[in-house]
Amino acid sequence: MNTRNHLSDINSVHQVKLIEKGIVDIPMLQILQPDGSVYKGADVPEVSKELAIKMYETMQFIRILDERMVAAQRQGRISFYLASTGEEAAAVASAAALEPQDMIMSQYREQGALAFRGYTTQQFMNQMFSNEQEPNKGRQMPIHYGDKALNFMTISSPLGTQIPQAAGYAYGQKMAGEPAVTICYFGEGAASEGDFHAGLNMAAVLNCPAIFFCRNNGYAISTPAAEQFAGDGIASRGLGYGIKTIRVDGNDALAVFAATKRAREIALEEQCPVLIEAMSYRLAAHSTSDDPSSYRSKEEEAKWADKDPIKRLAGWLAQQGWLDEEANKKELETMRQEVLQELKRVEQVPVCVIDEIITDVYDKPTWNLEEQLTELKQHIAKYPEAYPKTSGRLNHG
Amino acid sequence: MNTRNHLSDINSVHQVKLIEKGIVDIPMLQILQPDGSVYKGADVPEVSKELAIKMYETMQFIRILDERMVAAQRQGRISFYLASTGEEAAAVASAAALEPQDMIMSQYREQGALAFRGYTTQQFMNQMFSNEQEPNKGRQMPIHYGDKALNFMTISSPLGTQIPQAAGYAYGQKMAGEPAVTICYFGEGAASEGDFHAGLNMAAVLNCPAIFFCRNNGYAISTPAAEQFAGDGIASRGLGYGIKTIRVDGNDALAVFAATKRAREIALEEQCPVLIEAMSYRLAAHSTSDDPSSYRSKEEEAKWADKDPIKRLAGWLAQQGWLDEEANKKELETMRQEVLQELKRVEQVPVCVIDEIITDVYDKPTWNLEEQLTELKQHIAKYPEAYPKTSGRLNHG
Amino acid sequence: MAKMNLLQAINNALIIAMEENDKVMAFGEDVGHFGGVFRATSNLQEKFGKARCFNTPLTEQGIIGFANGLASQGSYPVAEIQFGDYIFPAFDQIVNETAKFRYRSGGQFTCGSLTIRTPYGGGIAGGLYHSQSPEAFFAHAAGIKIVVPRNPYQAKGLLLASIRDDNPVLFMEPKRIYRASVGDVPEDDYTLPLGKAEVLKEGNDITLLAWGAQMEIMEKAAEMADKQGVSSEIIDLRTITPWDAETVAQSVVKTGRLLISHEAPLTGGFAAEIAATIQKKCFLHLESPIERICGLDTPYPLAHEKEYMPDHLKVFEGIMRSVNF
Amino acid sequence: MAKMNLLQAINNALIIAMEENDKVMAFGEDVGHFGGVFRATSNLQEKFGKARCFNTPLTEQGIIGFANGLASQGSYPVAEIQFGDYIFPAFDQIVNETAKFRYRSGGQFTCGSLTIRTPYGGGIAGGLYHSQSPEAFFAHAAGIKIVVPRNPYQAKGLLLASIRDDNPVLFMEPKRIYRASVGDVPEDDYTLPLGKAEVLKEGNDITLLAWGAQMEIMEKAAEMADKQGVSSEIIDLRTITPWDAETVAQSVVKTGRLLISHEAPLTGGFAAEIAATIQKKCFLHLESPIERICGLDTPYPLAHEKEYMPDHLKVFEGIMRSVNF
Ligand SMILES: Cc1ncc(C[n+]2csc(CCOP(=O)(O)OP(=O)(O)O)c2C)c(N)n1
Ligand SMILES: Cc1ncc(C[n+]2csc(CCOP(=O)(O)OP(=O)(O)O)c2C)c(N)n1
Ligand SMILES: [Mg+2]
Ligand SMILES: [Mg+2]
Repeated sequence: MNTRNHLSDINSVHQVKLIEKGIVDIPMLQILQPDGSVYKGADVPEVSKELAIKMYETMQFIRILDERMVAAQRQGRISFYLASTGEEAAAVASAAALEPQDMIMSQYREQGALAFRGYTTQQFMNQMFSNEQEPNKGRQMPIHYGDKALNFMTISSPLGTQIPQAAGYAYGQKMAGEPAVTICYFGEGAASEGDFHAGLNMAAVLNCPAIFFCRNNGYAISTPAAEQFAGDGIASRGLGYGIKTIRVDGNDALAVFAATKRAREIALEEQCPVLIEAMSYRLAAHSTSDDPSSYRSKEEEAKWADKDPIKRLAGWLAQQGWLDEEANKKELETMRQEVLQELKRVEQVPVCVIDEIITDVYDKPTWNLEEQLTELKQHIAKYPEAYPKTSGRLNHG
Repeated sequence: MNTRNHLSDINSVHQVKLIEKGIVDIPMLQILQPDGSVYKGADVPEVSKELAIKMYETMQFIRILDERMVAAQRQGRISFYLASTGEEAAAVASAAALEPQDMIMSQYREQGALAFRGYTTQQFMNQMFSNEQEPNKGRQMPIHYGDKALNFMTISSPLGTQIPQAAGYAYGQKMAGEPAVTICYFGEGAASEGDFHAGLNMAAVLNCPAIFFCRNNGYAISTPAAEQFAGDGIASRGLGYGIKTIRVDGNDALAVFAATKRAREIALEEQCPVLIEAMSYRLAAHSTSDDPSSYRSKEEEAKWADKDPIKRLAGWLAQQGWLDEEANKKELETMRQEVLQELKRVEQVPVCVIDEIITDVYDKPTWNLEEQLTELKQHIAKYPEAYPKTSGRLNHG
Repeated sequence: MAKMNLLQAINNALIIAMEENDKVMAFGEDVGHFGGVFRATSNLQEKFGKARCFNTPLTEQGIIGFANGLASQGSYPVAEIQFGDYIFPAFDQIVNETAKFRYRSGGQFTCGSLTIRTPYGGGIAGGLYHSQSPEAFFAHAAGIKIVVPRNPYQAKGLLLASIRDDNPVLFMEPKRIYRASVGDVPEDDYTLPLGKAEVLKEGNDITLLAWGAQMEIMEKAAEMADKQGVSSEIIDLRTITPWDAETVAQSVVKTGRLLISHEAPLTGGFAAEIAATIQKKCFLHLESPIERICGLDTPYPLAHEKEYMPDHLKVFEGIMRSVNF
Repeated sequence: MAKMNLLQAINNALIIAMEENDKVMAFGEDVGHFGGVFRATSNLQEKFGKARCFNTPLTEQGIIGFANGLASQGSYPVAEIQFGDYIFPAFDQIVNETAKFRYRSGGQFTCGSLTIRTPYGGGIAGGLYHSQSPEAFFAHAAGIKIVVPRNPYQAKGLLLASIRDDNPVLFMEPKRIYRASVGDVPEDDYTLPLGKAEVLKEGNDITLLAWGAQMEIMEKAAEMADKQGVSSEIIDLRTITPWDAETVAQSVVKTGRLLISHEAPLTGGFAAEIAATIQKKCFLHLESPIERICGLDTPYPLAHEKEYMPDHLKVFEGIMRSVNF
């Protein structure tokens, strides 16, 4: 037996000693102050102007997209949306610290990471309108993005399932000798799932180069963090798994960038997982199905609105002399126009032909699926008005 | 939002700081030295002579029972057995620190706790022979004890399932205003299950008066602890849940007693869970289906045989002047005789009548079960030799 | 009598149960202060306190594990799983624990007082993970009952019966009609029997069997068939296990034909069990093969939801196929 | 050719798969150095190193979650669940993830390279939790294949096919005959087709359908029936989903009778699906109701195991009931 985990190195004590909360201090990495100036003595990560602007504009783009799509949902143009307002830095700056070959497994509020990878407005729209141009073929609800070309795993609604999967994916990357890691995003709520425990423990034992990135935004729908766990956040669990852990201010893009960069180095060099807890706040409603006013105060929201990560980064950019207000304004206008145009365009794109209802269940449709499709097509042909989305292209080929 | 778990009380730091293993020292409570003498400065718990002897003799009884039943399994008299050799102190001394109204939810290697509660040799045998005198009606494999009168929940084979159940049971006790706690035993292997995470987290958040007692005996069947987790044992997880935690030498009956006593006080007074990690070693094979020689060394086993918890307690009893060697010898002989006699008796006791095959699925058998029983009885009546255990009493009433 | 929608009827049943017995506790994700994402537990925390109606951490296996322990202790947990699609992390706790608790202990310990509530079903643009009808996964696990109401009146009476029944009940709520289904509901306490199907409409030519939200689709299809001169007998199964084979068999002996419909995929769905049993019990009376009008053997798709659904047109076609066999 | 028992055949198949493709990895509880509690993975760690054959922590949901991720990355995980009874903590990962991975991503990502191995079935004095036959729980989840071999030759050929098949496969091993079933097995590489049933014995009066360890019981019962002048056609289904309805239907058209047997409880078992489908496909050919000889609708009992089992006597009685209908 490897005694590492058993009796060696354990000190003896002769009075009952309680190990209690508070005996470890898990501080939070902050580099930027609310106004964007750098904390005294802070290690500012190396970030080129180009990268800094890209982060900034991606965050702005996501804010615009979120606002517009929430409105589109209200207008009944899409069935569902989920905004990341206030948390843009966590997703964008962490993605910025990765390499393109790193796999991203996200929860659902990390559209910023996807946008940073290069997902276009057009691609976002295709997904949200479940159309035939969407690589996932419109089978899932809006915001369940996935793009193989960008190494962004298709999102799955059941919470926490991607956590052990990320361990396995990272193990595969290691076995393949790839200089790549897997980043796995999840909320502090999802961290209560059994899959969280399984995934982190397995990653630690099996030395998987994965970054587990928890967005602790204070809520899981209506459930405040205090009713989710009683320990010191999610970071305090890292210790129990023997996983190196960093807590970071999730609204501080530079801090998130620095933490993730460091985590990636460790994961790759030491071939082990790293846990990051990014402290933030879900300024948005949970989703368009939610109304937070019944479970939290306007004051609380306002307090956090003041910590806006976009403003904070803008402050820093300005202090660096990198912020061209004029150019940025134009850029924002372009983004807005693009979103509006794409919204219009996408409403014209049809959903997949009905034949796709049975593909991808298996590699090839099985006999029962073939039978069911044949019957279904006959049925649609008989009642074309009842199935307007597909009856027009029944015999497309 | 209760900020307890979110941002308040978190210090800021401006360089990436890794929280790593080793920053917390989780020492192990030891009161008795290997020879049974008390460590200098140790807080010896209050234990009456009577209680001390009861613990000691229960441990001895279990050792005898284990040895005899392993042999009985080899002789083909029972199908399966699972010994707790080397770990008797963990189960017995923890049970000794409880009150009869406390619910015990065990994994399967805690026969010592059950014996301490008063389970008789006869009762043990009835269960292992799956006979009609067994309150669980012989439906589960040997060693899956359960006795409502003794507040000992019937054991279930799927690992870890009892952990969230213990949280719920304890919550119920609290709601009922009972001065009682629930103790939940499990192995360090079972602590990898998702149910462990769910159970401990819920117990912490919902303030359940439960004691989670982990027997860390170094192995889960063939899997050493080092391939089970990478953290500092199971105790280090307590911190992550915000659960007060005690690590104890599981082979030191007095230390286990003291730790559990204290845990019970805290659980009851503060209405909260407590985690205990008892460090021990599974001297026995995992079960009669296992042969450990292929995965661990004789030396390792010998090293641990030297830490025999029974000898250690004997040493202390002797030093207290409480050990009457003569009387103890007689007592052991009585136990041995009783085990042998009961083994003989029990082989004559029939299994339940066939009617019991459908009871207890629901409160009352449903129509399909009634139908199935009727058919089955007709079938058995037609082929009585094929079903010798039940055909003789087909129409008992 | 009051007009209530299905959610209100459930809420009302919970209030009655919690008023009557202070061992009844309601919990689950967002169930506390917020009243659940569908608001089925609205106001319970205000009325009965945080100890009896509360949020849990986000862990379905934990919720049911906790509920099993709480039930075995003697309390009456009413645990909510936010969507039927998210019940699977609790599958082990339900199938290996809840369902076997009593049997394995010879009746010493039970989870009989447990009720698990969960919304199920499609038609709400929910895609793969907000649309599933998982009843058949649980119907193979002896030891639990599965109950599905079709309207507010049924919901209240069946939920109260489920909470009080001395067996664990999986109570599946048709979320598509949570608000759409409105009807008269007595404000007083009442229960409806578990394990009993209900004949909604008598008829002679074919028996239509379904449960939950699918009932209104059966009624619509029956109307269409009626216009073709086909008289349908419509049965709401109400309890999936133990199911009321007798009522169904009696009807089939009369009509000679059976059509079963559910949203869950065809293969391995509960219609298979019913068909297998009825072909045996009514072999000599069947005039055509038993029809199953069900979901496709695929995950539940979003863009093709309408096509996926076993709607009234498909049921109607099935009826005509059966009578024209 | 070599004489192998079923375990050796599985071990042999794993060796061939791992030699051929270094992306094949075998893991699970005690699977590494120890070679698994049944020794199906013996010597793999020695042969292929600790990185490709290893112990996991004790968490079934973790094992399958990990395996799903590993498969989606392009590796070929062969994950062991120590007993079929312990697969339920992984139910969500299998039913909501493995099975839906490809569909939800439009084929961009898949777990097609995943194989899950697990021993199943009773008759070993295992009681509630070492005896279950959980195939039907998974048969309702479109997207996975379920394969059950009946002997060593089948085991090797089907396991190799399962590992190479571009769909996730749940490979269920009949543990009662792990050592008892011995037969000639080619030492070379070969595969047997998935989705194809096999007619083991032709006959005219009744079709007997089963899979796995139940096959030898069918054969024994057929012999008894033979003595009564009843000629049975015996079919091994081999793949539960997608199942070979065509072969079964062809046989039933010929014999006019069908008996299906499995150890899992009757209600909601896979025999229900087969019966429901065949009564439709063969309605005009059936001369008697389809018989299901299955486990009782109870958890699997220890003391009454013999009585619980659908043994050859019960199957024989079912045959006679069917032909004498
Ligand atoms: C297994 C599972 N259970 C429940 C849900 C329903 N649900 C969707 S999001 C959510 C809250 C998640 O909170 P958190 O993980 O903190 O992420 P956040 O929304 O705050 O970003 C819940 C309960 C789900 N999707 N999956
Ligand atoms: C859910 C589940 N998975 C696997 C098993 C098989 N199994 C029985 S005991 C055991 C090892 C348990 O180890 P541990 O928890 O450390 O307890 P110990 O045997 O050391 O006392 C395993 C894997 C099981 N019973 N339940
Ligand atoms: Mg959150
Ligand atoms: Mg152990």
